[in-house]
Amino acid sequence: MTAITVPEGVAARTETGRRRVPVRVWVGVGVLALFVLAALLGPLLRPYDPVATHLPDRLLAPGSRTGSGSIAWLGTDQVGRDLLADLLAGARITLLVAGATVVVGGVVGLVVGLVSGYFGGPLDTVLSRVGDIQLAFPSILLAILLAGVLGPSITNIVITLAITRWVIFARVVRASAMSTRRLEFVDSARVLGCGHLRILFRHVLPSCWQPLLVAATVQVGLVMVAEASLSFLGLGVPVDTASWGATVSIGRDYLGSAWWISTVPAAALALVVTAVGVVGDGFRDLSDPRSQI
Amino acid sequence: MGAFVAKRLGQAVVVAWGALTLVFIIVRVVPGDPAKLILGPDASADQLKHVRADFGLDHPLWRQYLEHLGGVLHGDLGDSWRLGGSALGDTLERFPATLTLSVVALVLTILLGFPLGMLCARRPGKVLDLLVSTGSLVGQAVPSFWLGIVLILLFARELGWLPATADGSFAGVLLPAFTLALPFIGWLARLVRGGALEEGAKDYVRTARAKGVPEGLVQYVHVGRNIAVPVVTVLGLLMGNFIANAVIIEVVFSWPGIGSLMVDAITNRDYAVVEAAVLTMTVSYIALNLLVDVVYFALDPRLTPENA
Amino acid sequence: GFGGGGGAPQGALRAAFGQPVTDLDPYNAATAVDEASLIVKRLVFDTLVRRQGDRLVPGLATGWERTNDTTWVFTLRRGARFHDGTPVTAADVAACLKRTRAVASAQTPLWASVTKAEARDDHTVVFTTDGPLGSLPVNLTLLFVVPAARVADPEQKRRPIGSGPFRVTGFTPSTSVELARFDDYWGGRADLPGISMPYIAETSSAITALRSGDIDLLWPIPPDQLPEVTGVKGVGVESIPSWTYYLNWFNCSRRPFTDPNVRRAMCQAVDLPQIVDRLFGRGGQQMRAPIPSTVAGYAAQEPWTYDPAAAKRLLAAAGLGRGFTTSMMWFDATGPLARELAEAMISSWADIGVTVRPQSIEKAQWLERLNSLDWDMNLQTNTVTTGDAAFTVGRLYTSKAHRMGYRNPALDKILASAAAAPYGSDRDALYGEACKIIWSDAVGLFPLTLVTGYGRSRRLTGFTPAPNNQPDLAAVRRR
Amino acid sequence: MPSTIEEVAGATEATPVARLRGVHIGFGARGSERPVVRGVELDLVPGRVTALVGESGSGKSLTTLALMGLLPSGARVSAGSIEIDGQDTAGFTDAQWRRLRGPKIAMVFQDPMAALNPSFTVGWQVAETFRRHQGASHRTARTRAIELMRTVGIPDAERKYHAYPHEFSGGMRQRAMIAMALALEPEVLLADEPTTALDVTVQAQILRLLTARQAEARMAMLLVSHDLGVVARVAQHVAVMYAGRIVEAGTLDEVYTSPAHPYTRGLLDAMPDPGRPGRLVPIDGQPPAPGRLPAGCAFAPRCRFATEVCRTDDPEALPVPGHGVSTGHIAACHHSARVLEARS
Amino acid sequence: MNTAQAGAPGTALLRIQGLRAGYATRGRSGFGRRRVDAVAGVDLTVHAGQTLCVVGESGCGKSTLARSVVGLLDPFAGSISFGDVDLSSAGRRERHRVARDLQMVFQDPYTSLNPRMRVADVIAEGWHVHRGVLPAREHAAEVDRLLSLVELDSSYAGRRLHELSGGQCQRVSIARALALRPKLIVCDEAVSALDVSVRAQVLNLLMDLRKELGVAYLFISHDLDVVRHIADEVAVMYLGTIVEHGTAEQVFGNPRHPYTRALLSAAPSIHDRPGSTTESALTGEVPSPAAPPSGCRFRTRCPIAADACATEVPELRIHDGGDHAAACHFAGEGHSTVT
Ligand SMILES: Nc1ncnc2c1ncn2[C@@H]1O[C@H](COP(=O)(O)OP(=O)(O)OP(=O)(O)O)[C@@H](O)[C@H]1O
Ligand SMILES: Nc1ncnc2c1ncn2[C@@H]1O[C@H](COP(=O)(O)OP(=O)(O)OP(=O)(O)O)[C@@H](O)[C@H]1O
Ligand SMILES: [Mg+2]
Ligand SMILES: [Mg+2]
Repeated sequence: MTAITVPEGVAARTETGRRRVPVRVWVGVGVLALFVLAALLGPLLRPYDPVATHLPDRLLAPGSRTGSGSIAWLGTDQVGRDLLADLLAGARITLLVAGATVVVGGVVGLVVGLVSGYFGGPLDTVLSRVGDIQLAFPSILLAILLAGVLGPSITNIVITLAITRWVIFARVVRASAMSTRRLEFVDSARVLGCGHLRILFRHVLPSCWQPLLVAATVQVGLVMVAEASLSFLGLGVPVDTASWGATVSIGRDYLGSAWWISTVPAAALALVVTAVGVVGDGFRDLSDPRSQI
Repeated sequence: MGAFVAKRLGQAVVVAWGALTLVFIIVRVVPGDPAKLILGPDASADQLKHVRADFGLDHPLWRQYLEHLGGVLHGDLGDSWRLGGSALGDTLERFPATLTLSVVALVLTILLGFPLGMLCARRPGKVLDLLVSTGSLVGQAVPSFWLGIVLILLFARELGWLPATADGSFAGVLLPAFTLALPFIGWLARLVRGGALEEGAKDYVRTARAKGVPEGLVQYVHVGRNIAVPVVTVLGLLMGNFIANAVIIEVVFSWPGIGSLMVDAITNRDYAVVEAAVLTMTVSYIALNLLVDVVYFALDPRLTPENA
Repeated sequence: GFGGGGGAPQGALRAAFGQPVTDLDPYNAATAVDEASLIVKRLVFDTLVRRQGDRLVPGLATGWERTNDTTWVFTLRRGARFHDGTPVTAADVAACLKRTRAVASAQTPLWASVTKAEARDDHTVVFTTDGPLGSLPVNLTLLFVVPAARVADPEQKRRPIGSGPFRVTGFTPSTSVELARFDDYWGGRADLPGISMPYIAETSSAITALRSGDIDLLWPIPPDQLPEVTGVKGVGVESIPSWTYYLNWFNCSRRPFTDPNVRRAMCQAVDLPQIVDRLFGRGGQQMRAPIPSTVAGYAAQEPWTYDPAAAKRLLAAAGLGRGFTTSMMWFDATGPLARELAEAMISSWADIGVTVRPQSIEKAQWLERLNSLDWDMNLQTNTVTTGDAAFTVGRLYTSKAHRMGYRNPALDKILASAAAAPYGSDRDALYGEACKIIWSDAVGLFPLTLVTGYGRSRRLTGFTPAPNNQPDLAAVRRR
Repeated sequence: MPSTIEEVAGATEATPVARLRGVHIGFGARGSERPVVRGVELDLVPGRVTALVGESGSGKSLTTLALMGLLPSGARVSAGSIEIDGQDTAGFTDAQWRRLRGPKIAMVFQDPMAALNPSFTVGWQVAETFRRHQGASHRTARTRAIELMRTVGIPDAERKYHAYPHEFSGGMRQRAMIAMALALEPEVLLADEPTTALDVTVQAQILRLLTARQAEARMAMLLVSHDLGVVARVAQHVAVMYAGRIVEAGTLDEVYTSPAHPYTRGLLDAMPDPGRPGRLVPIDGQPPAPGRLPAGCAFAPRCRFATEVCRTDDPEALPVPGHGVSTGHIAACHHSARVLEARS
Repeated sequence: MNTAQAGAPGTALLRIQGLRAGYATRGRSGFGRRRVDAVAGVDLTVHAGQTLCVVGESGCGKSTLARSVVGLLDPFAGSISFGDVDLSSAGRRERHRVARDLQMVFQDPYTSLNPRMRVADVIAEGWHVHRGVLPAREHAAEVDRLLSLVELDSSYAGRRLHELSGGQCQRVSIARALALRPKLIVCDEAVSALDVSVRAQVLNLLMDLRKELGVAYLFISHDLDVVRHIADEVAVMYLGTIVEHGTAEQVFGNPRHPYTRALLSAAPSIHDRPGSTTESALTGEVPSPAAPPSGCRFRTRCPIAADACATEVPELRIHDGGDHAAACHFAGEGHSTVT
């Protein structure tokens, strides 16, 4: 009789059974919303040309007045571009790269993980070893090499980063597909006469979404940082695109004199990635505990 | 146990071979001709041919691959054209530096992360807990190269406490190791916290209390022993992570490890060194995993070769 | 420390150069003209001839004479010894020349016409060339002398034996070189007990190390970082126009740059004085010839005036009134502020309706494309390693070299006779003529010569900045 | 008028070693807590097995844990008193509790796999009790643990001392748990569903072991179970819990043969019984969620005897009418008389 | 063709012959594979409209038997036929068709139904898998009908499973099994996880369905009270083999096998009283099926084991006329041997 007790959720539940969303998660959501908004509207509000330079205005501290009379609230960079505009334009690329990478890596990981977790057997062994190889292979090196092979472009950065990420998604999905496959409701579906495809899509796949999404929130953050690291190694976005990672990387030589060039986008990056993490944590806590089976 | 290790070793060999093949292919697919990098833009076709022949780059790919595999079996990955010596020798010469850096980073992570996690678990949801969980996110959100430089500016330039570059002293390893460790301190703390909370809610803890075991012993003996298993696993993975992540830190801090060697070798298309570095990193990663598995096996009495 | 073995002795000079030393073998193709390794090689090895300022002075050779058009006789110094104690002989020099000719490297063109070197006796070497070669003494500043038995010894890569004032005690490629004074040096014992040359990749780290006294000497300091070292207690800054300069070639074999007027329009569209002043400040000097002013063979030309309107007219005349789209490639590490320079120029060209796609690529790929002329514009730094126009102008702009698609038989002829001419005003005039053609034909846009900033501890004396970025560290003393 | 077990039992039997008086246990912050145990009264008397039965979630385990001072975090005793050996445990320090647990009061848990630490050998865990409480050396603790393991029927105890819990079968694990509980010869033994996870044959063995040891040492024992059959086999006294309250208590015979509370009756009727073939009689509806109790009697919504008064007044536990006062059969029902009648 | 006619009451519906099934496990060294026969030679027949109960201790192979019957596990040997379809040789399509007539209810309703699905979808799933059973427009109505059949309000159709109690959930899983109008439902401990009162409801439901729809059950349980209550026939299983088989009255009234007797006496009942039970105590626990004892599998725990038991495997033989069979060398000797 005690066998059937509904597990208690981790997050605080209100009396009505709905769970409260902690304040910090709301803060995280707010920051993310701002970020998305900035990415969407920013370049309209503060036009930005990635190749235009204004040498007389270079290296102005935050709040300075530029030659054209406007105020550079966040300062200017080493060729005199307004950092605020740079930040807004960069938000777009950063969001695009992170989002696309996670989607591409996630889809690949989902397919591989599902197949290898559900069917198991030799296929799983082969896919798992491929994953092992990928994991044992230093991911930065892989990124460097791939970026080298593919050349600088946003698409290629996405491909590069996605290739270094898919295993993580595949592992998560595989684990959850494997444990779902062993559950009785899968047996029950088989007894009913369901085929593999139906079981995969109707029964196994739904229990993989949640861990996949949690992994995705973590990875969105890490991908943004990874993109910055690629820039540091000189393999980031093309020069004529603004990205936070690229600005942090280029501005690093000025940290001793014009600290704002590198620090402003680094802080923005840290803020957004942290917000993603907070939201991801909240999401994990809030998600139906029983959906974790 | 023997069978278990044998099986893992078999897998390890497959993985190492896969990584080796992968790097062989990618390195050769990447555009860029080592001969041109050696000779510069003025080289004549004749000179280029000469240099290519010197490094065996004129053979068909399959033959290069077979020779490469043969070489690996003899512990010979060819010579670096850039550094002159044997590629594997050059790489292994650098490996202790990377290992030192990683080990110090690991020690820092454990020394700071473990107690933090235990403290958080004692009062979940309280100020320290929130600080650590947010802090751990921030730690991973900051690009390490930026952090490294900021730390250099702070501790070496402004405060003058630590040297800015690797000078071989212990103080010299602190900054890079800390930069490497920082994102993971909070991460480990959260892991330990989660483990302690989860294990702490288990029935056996109640049993121990029902026996009248003092709370300290309950936490550190009964619970501690059970979180040791997942924590050890994670530390092993972390070490592998450090070795791989050291690349950027090594560049920032001029640390003479294989990470910076590898980056240098890639930009200069020094195939042999890239391959040697990847092999070293891969093998150390695999070895670490193997070690973790064995330790895991030793720590968790429930594991048998069957379910491991 | 890690790797590398022994360190430099107590009290050694700590000097950090902006590029890593990867190899010490004087005959390794990869480092034949690599500044970083040349700095060390000049300390560890001797050359027959040395450069002092813009004069050539005796090194291992006490004197030389050109006995006919194709023969040079060099007399060797007596009493010079290698680090292993063996004396330096003419046979060693002959072996070294043989070796350097055998190895395909960036130096190869220098030695292409030197057919052989013979030891007439222990202290006399005779060089034979297959044509007149006026620059042989200059070229010989790059021929490092090692014992004949060791010319091909792999040990030379890591623990080379030379006859220079310092010997190698430790070397970790790309990380650090440790040198100790060679007590039996023919020129007298150096003042410094040793020299240690760490490589510090990150600018901020390097500057921090200089400010905190971890290193005594740092060069080149990037222009934008000069303020971080000026005015710091105990640190002095010196600068000197170097032999390194930026060039932006137009691919003259590709439309629309086949038309010299289009190239001229591009040159007129860029406000170089502003770019050089604002971007590089003390770190750069606007160029007035396709080679830096300190290089032998330099002849100043009339600078292009900044005149976008005129540039537009020129384009219109060429049928490109609506502008055009082209691209510019470079690799990031080519020099300080490369990206910023590129962006500034691209920004200027945008004003006359020319859209330039920036292509910052990896060095390896850049090389591939450079040689196959697979580019529209190429921005790079170039160093006149020998400090002589022959090294750049003479080598790069011939039709045969075909480096930027420019073909001009008249220029070829001038360069051929300049190459054969002995040092002197005739030769200078010929190179001046060449400079003029290259400049007015706008084969490229030559924005600036880099001024190398040296940051040094005030405790150092006897230090002279060098235009080739290879200062003579043996002469330095510490207070 | 005697209204508590104490007054009834006190007259005839030894004084209880543990007694619960009006114990309320709630979750949540003080003042706004969600009560899950409401006014439990219970006496544990040496030599007697008292059973606590009731549906899942009725608060049996919490009551037991409160007696051990081991309530889960978030739960606390919000009213009433728990006395052990005459001492009120309210305000006990950790150290005071620790001194009680083992020598005075011990507990056997439901799931012996979960209740044993998987990372230590069974022997080590049994011996730990001796080491902690008596400062015994490793060697003496070991000898005594092995002896103890032998007495609870673990064959080959010498060797099994070094085995890990996962190498034990369910029955053996439960024996080990019992060994741990009995180590210091406690006066009170609490057993929370000790046989639920076991097979009938093994269950019979364990029950036999428990009752034998209990009788031998004249321990007071509280057996928590949802299995009325198990209870029938070992308990002298039965207390039936519903929604956090004890709704009926008395001797086994009284409760089983003449249940005075409709819930007890319902439970008995729902059991398949060879004597009553045909359809079973389930209790309608579902137990209320804790914290969302209906007004009046918590059982009223499911009760076929319920009247208006049941929906407004929560009935007190009163001696069952028609029974002599001395038997101590009590029930918390407005209509216990009707219930008794309907049965016969 | 076949299964359709196989429904007449009393005809053999499910026939299990010489079934051996189990699991392949790795050897102790971690290399190689070993077969563990959790079911080691079982013959059973379930007749249309009848309830056959299988009882036995944990680990004796009951679930393995059930899983083999519904095709979740491939038997090592023996045959299972349903109607006149031999399942062991049937093709995919044939098995798929049989699935309509042969359904299963699992022990834990929470885990055996997908917690993410709505009640209506859970019940209707079979109609999507077996196209043509019911046109889509009739789904909703049929769901309502099934819900009322299992005594649930039709408002439950839209609920998610985690909003339901254990008993309600188990009824949904019965409704799901009924959706395809099966002739046989395999119930593996279908009521063991439920509270007494809920268990009574579900048992009533199962008995009603048998009466109204003529469903046969292969009912697996370790609870003797429950089995006695609903069984027509009982098979007692021990370590992968059937040790006693007969009608409920025969087995409960006149147990022949010492194991059955031990089980019966160990089973608690509300009529027991402290000290009053004279159980013939079984010592020890069920041996591992990986290393079953020689001869009679029960002999290691048997109170009346003799030398012969270690060498001779007792056959399941009819001992007192009718069809009451027991696999014990001493089964014919009546009660007197055991006290
Ligand atoms: N840690 C906890 N947090 C919140 N509520 C709890 C906790 N433990 C128990 N409860 C609630 O307290 C009530 C009583 O729980 P308790 O464990 O005492 O029941 P029980 O009678 O032992 O049931 P079972 O037969 O299932 O063991 C239940 O409704 C349960 O939901
Ligand atoms: N997946 C599996 N792999 C290996 N062995 C198994 C597996 N499942 C069950 N077994 C073993 O097979 C034997 C029979 O198991 P089965 O589940 O059929 O028993 P059961 O009678 O249903 O027991 P219970 O009453 O506990 O459900 C047991 O010894 C068990 O340990
Ligand atoms: Mg309980
Ligand atoms: Mg089972």
